[in-house]
Amino acid sequence: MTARALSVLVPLLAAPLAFGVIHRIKARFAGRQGKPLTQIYRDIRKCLGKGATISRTTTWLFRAGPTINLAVTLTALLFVPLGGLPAAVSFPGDIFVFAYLLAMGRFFTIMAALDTGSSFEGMGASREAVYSCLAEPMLFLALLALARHSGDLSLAGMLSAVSAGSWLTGAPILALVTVALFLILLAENCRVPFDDPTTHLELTMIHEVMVLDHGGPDLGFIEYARTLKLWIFAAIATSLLLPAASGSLAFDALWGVAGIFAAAAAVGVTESVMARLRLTRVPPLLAAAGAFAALALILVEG
Amino acid sequence: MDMISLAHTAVVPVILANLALLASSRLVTCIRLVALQGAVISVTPLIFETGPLSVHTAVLCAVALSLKGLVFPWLLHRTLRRVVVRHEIEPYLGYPLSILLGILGLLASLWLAARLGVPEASSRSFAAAFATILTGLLLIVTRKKAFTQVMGYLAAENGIFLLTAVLAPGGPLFIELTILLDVFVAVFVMGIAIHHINRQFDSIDTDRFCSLKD
Amino acid sequence: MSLYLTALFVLLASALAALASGRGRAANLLGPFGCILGCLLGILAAVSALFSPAPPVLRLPWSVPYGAISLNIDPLSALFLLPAFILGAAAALYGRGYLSGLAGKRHLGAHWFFFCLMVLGMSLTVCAANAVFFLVSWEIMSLAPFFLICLHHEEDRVRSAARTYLFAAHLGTAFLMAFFLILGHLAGSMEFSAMAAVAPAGLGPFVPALFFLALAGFGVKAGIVPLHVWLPEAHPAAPSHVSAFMSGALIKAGVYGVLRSLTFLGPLAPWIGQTLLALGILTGILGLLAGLGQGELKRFLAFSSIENMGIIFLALGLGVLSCATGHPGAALLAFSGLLLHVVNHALLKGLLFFGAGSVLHAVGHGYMERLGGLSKRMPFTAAACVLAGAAISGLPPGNAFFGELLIYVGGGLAAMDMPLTDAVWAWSGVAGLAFIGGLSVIGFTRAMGIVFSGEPRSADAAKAHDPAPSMRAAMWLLGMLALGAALAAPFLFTAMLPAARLLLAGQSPALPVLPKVAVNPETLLTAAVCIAFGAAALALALAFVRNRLLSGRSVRSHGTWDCGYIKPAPRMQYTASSYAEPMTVLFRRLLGEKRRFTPPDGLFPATGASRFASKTPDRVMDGLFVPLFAAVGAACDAVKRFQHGNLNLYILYLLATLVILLAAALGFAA
Amino acid sequence: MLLAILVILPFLLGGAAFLCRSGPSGRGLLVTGAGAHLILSVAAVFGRPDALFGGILLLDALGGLFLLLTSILFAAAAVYAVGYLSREHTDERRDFQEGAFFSNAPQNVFIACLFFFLGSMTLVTATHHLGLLWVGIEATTLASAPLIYFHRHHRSLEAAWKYLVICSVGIALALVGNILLAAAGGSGAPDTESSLYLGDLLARAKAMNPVWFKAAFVFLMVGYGTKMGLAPMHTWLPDAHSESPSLVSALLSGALLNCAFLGILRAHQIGAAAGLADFCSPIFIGLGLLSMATAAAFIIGQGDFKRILAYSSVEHMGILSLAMGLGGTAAFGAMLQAAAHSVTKAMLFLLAGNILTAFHTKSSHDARGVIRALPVTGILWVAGFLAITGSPPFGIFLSELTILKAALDAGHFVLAAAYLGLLGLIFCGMAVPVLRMAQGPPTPHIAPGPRGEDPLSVGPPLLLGGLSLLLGLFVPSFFNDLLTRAAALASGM
Repeated sequence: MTARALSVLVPLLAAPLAFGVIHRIKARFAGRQGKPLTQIYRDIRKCLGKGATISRTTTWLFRAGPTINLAVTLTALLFVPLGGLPAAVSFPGDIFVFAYLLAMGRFFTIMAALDTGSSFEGMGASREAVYSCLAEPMLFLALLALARHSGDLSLAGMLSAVSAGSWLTGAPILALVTVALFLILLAENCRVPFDDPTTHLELTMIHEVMVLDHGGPDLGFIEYARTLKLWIFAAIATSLLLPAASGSLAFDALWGVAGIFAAAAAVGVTESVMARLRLTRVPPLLAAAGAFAALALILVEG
Repeated sequence: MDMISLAHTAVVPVILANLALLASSRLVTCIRLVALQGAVISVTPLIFETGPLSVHTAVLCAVALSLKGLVFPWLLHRTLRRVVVRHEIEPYLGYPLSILLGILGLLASLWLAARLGVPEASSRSFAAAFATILTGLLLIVTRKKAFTQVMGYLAAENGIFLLTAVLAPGGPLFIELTILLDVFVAVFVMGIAIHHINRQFDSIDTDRFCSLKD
Repeated sequence: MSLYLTALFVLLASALAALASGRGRAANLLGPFGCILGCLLGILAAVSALFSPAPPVLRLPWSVPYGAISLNIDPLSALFLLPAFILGAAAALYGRGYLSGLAGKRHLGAHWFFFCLMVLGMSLTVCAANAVFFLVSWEIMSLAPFFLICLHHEEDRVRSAARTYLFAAHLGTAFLMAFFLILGHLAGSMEFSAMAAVAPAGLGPFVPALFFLALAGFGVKAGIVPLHVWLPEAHPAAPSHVSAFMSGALIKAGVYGVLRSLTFLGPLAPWIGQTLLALGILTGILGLLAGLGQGELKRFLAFSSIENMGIIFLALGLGVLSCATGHPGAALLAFSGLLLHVVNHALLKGLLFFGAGSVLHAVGHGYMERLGGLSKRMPFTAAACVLAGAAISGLPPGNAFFGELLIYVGGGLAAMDMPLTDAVWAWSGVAGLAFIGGLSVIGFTRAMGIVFSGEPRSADAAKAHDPAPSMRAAMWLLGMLALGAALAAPFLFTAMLPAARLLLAGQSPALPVLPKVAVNPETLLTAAVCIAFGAAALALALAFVRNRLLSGRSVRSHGTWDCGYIKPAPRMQYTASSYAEPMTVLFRRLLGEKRRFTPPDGLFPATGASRFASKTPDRVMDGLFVPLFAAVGAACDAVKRFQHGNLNLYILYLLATLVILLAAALGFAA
Repeated sequence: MLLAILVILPFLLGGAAFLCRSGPSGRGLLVTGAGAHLILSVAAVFGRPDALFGGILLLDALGGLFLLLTSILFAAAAVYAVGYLSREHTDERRDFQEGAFFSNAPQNVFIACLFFFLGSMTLVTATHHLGLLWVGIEATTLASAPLIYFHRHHRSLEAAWKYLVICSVGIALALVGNILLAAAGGSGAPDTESSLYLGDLLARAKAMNPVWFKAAFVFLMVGYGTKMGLAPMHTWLPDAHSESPSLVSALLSGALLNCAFLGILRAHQIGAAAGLADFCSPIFIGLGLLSMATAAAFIIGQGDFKRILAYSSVEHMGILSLAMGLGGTAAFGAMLQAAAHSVTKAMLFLLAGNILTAFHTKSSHDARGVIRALPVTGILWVAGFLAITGSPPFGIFLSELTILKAALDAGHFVLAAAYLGLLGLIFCGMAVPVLRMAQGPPTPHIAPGPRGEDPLSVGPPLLLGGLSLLLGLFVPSFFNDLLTRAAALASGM
């Protein structure tokens, strides 16, 4: 029970920290000192404490977007195990519920963006919709490969069945799936090379431009949901690399958090050494992720 | 002369009339030829009659003779006089070719008689009858004037009458007579129609009939 | 059975009453309320049949060749009665309001006559147990919508759409005639019971032919690619309540037909499952991709219906394949997911067409690029449509999610357990379903976002308002039913289990009544319902928190952030076509999108000098059916030369026939 | 005695009508005569009267069925004619197609010819002597040619002439067939015992010379097939149907073609009795399919709506022929098809007459918005289209289904596919012009007149449409019995 609670509570508290790690790594690569690791906590608190300016064009959809997105992200967190710790909720077939919950958040984020009537936000929404549409089948293929490998159709089950030890037997499969999952992480979280969250030009943004008009608590919600989402995908992508569960609560949790920070660091490194791809080059990259996953699937013996 | 050779003799003018019909270029000649052929054919039941002359055959021959030999030519002449047309037949197919086809038709008729196994006694009459029917159809197909189509119809009708006499002479008299009546009405109606055609089109060429098509 | 017959009688009576009561208000009263009454009775009958231990059966002699009035409401029939009657009632309620402005201008008596006839025809179709009776009901069901589509028949567009519909419906029936007659010949009877009994031993080598005949005949109605061409034409042309019924219920009759015919054909080979699966994926993906190129709201919804038929066929293929390869557990999930999706899609698509109808009613057209900002002007419609759009994209806690979830899990199980060569198909199914889901999100965010959000793009759109109370009531009804279907998903699954078992028994007769499934569907659904509605509750709680946070603070209204531009105008908003552009560019070859673009010229281009237009025609229609019909027409024109007008030639034909026949009869044949 | 009265009555009435110069009393005579004939026919069909004149007049189920259809159609046409003739005056009028002037034939001639036409058709159905049957069919040609030439302008004259010549030639061939048939019994020798009584022929069929029968059958098929409108001998049919007054077209299509079909059926009866049904069936099937294909080719893209209906008749005659070729249960289908086609096609032609009267055009491109302009006619027009193309719940659907079933049961899959395909093509081909006419805003200045549509013009088609619907929903047992017996006779079972 404690373990299940921990795998939800730790991300609730520590998720923004992973963002801090990314920022710090990027700053170091750029030769800067960088923001404090906890800067994002401050940003969120500041947002939550402010009033708001809301566009006259908008309706309830605009206001509902961030709230719903945060709610479903929080719910999706329930399915994610932390390192060796079990997930709070797990049942066979939950991968589909998990993925569709996130899709739900995306739907309303997009609707909120469109509700402003702004061209830029429409543009961002359009791109976001397309990339996630392409990423989703790839995610399923990767998870199916894991399911076939582990014989379990629940997210926590299939992740816990695999550990660093399984690499001895199924290295090619796991390597392919890990690469695919990392690519999907980058795509789903709008990181370079799919999107550049730090660009200064609205035309080239994807996710950032969708939330241009949000402010105050709404923006706080958005930021927080973003950190949680990164956490979720990082947890999935890295759990394949972690050692098997030891049974010790603290040990397993630590390994899990360490994995996530490592993933965040990898994201930071990727962002520092790569540039954003041209928009037309994104679908082939996602297709490559799908190809990795499909190849993994074929390699799993039935 | 026995019956068979008599029949064979009667067949000769019928066939000759066929060929002449195909070769003739004038409407009046046509009318006369058909009438002549009809008259010859009208008496054939007498030839094929095996027993003593029955009332049946006598009446039939008398009616047929009067219709084919007298009434039809008179009707046709009358129509022709009313309709002011050029009295030449305008063929789609030249006369020599028509005659050739007529002879081919005769050969086909002979083949048919052999194929059907018509007894020797009546096979020539059968072939002549068939050749007459084919000649009539040929006239209808290859000639332009509405008038010649009536002639063709009559020639075919002559052939059919001969065929009946050859093959199935035993039918009830009143039915034979109604058949003749039908033919009479047909010719009558066609005559009226030709009259109307002439009034409407100032011609009785059927190639003017081309407003109804798809 | 008597309840069902009463419902039919009420429908027939109200049809005739409406017809007799003329063009005006009386017809608009008698028709819809009679229809609603009949449908309510019908719903009761369907529900009671669904739970009755033995299916109600009726068999009366009927003095037509091979015919018998044979009805059998087994679970599968009862299940398909539900969408027919629910949508019948809702559409009648909605249609009454929709048509009230037309009383006296159009013959509403005839309209309601055919409407009741359509509901009646469908309810007979899904219950008929004699092939001749089925065909007659089927054709009544197919012909009645033609007259309904023609309500505004003075418009060319409507007439041509109705004609396309009629061709499709009639030509489809030809395949069905062949199907049932061959099957009836093999079974020695036109009764369904005999047909079901003859398989598989009695069918022998006929199975593939029968399968393709059924697929073609029923597939036209269901709208699977490439037989879907009538759907995007007919739905926009029809009045919205008719589109709602057609899209929600009528095309399901095609699904019913395929399901029923599969029970006749017995256990099927894997390749049939694979064919269905491939067709399903193709239909789902192509349906939505083509839908992304559409500028008209109802046309888009029609394509969305095609997509959902794709999902249903995908599930069907998955189920058949699983059965054929000995995975009945996965098949059970797929089949029950399919049936659940049939009902869910009916409710949601009905609601969406009602919403689109309200937009049409208020604005006068459904062209997305001239709409916008309707959310402020018709908040009820907007909320209903956005939520229904999210739900129909399969997002939790919408009801469609639960059907798709079962299909997904069935596919997942199949993908885990099957040998590689079969598993590839299951993977494609799951990935295809995910891609279809993603496309659906694009499609519905596009449609709803462009139509309801932002600022109005035209003066018509600015004047819009919510529809009359009776139309709103119909939308409420379907919305609440959809919500109920989501909450009661585990219960619905139990209700559908007999029907799913029927399908399963047709495919694997040797199996026990209910196979053991690795995943307990009821537990799965219960968990999913809890999670999904938990998320919804959490969202409400967060919204409360948000509002509390903002309550004491300044909340200012301002214009949308315009990136510093001085004169923003509604026309500068993102358009529907640009929203879909990243996707349509990706599949441009496939879709055959046509563009006309005059770029702006010089530093200060003149107003109106630059233009852009894009159009996504139907590839199948333009590439296959139109040329085919044109070729047939040309061939026929060529033949027409034989009717030349020349009498001599005519007699020659006669003579030639005689000679040929004589020669054949006597020369060779002897 | 009943039969004799039935046959002679129309001729007497025709004579009376010819003498009757006043318009209203002539029309009254027409309706009264038609009603009397209908009553007598029903009595004859269900009373099964004895043979007369040694079997020359004898009404069996097959003849009875066609007699009933003829009589019903004639009654409907007669009622329709009252309205029609009172509108059509004999004075000079303008031809709407070409603007030339023409006048109609006198009413007394028209009515007299109608009666003669009826009389000869009655004779065809009520005789068992093939010679007399031939006489009857030739007489129908002669009686109907003046009917076709009612509007005395050059197009109808052309149609009448073509009709007269083609059908006369065809029927002359049928006479040759009859003679060969008579001779077949005597193995080709001149045979005084030879007879054309159907009963005798059936009785001696087993001993018949098959080669002679084959030749006879070919002649009869081509001869009567011409009159029946089987392709490629159908060429007169569209011309005659499109140019004659609509009620005449209705009778030609609904009653006359059936009578010619009866001639062929009689030959088929003998063939079946002689055990030569296998020889007949490919001819039936071949000509049937050719007719359907021809009809399809000419219906698609056809602009003239009366010609469309005419080609549709060619199609249906093809279906009848096809069904007879299939034999077995298809024969029942053929009988049902003949009945359903007769009433439906007659209804459509009468409606076409209404449209023609209101719109003054036969072009389906110009006559638009019929439903708006003439609501009853327009709705019946669409219903009739659905009925004639074999949509449920109309009778033709059931008959076509039965025929298809027979084809599939016999294992003729390619044939069945061709049949279905052609039916589908014809449906599409007819749908385009029919719907174009029915729907849309009406052509300007078209109105049904101050009192709406004339009940005399819409009543008969409505009634016929009702019959067509009835045949699809419920075939009464007495009628079913009649059809079954007729089918048994026709297929020689």
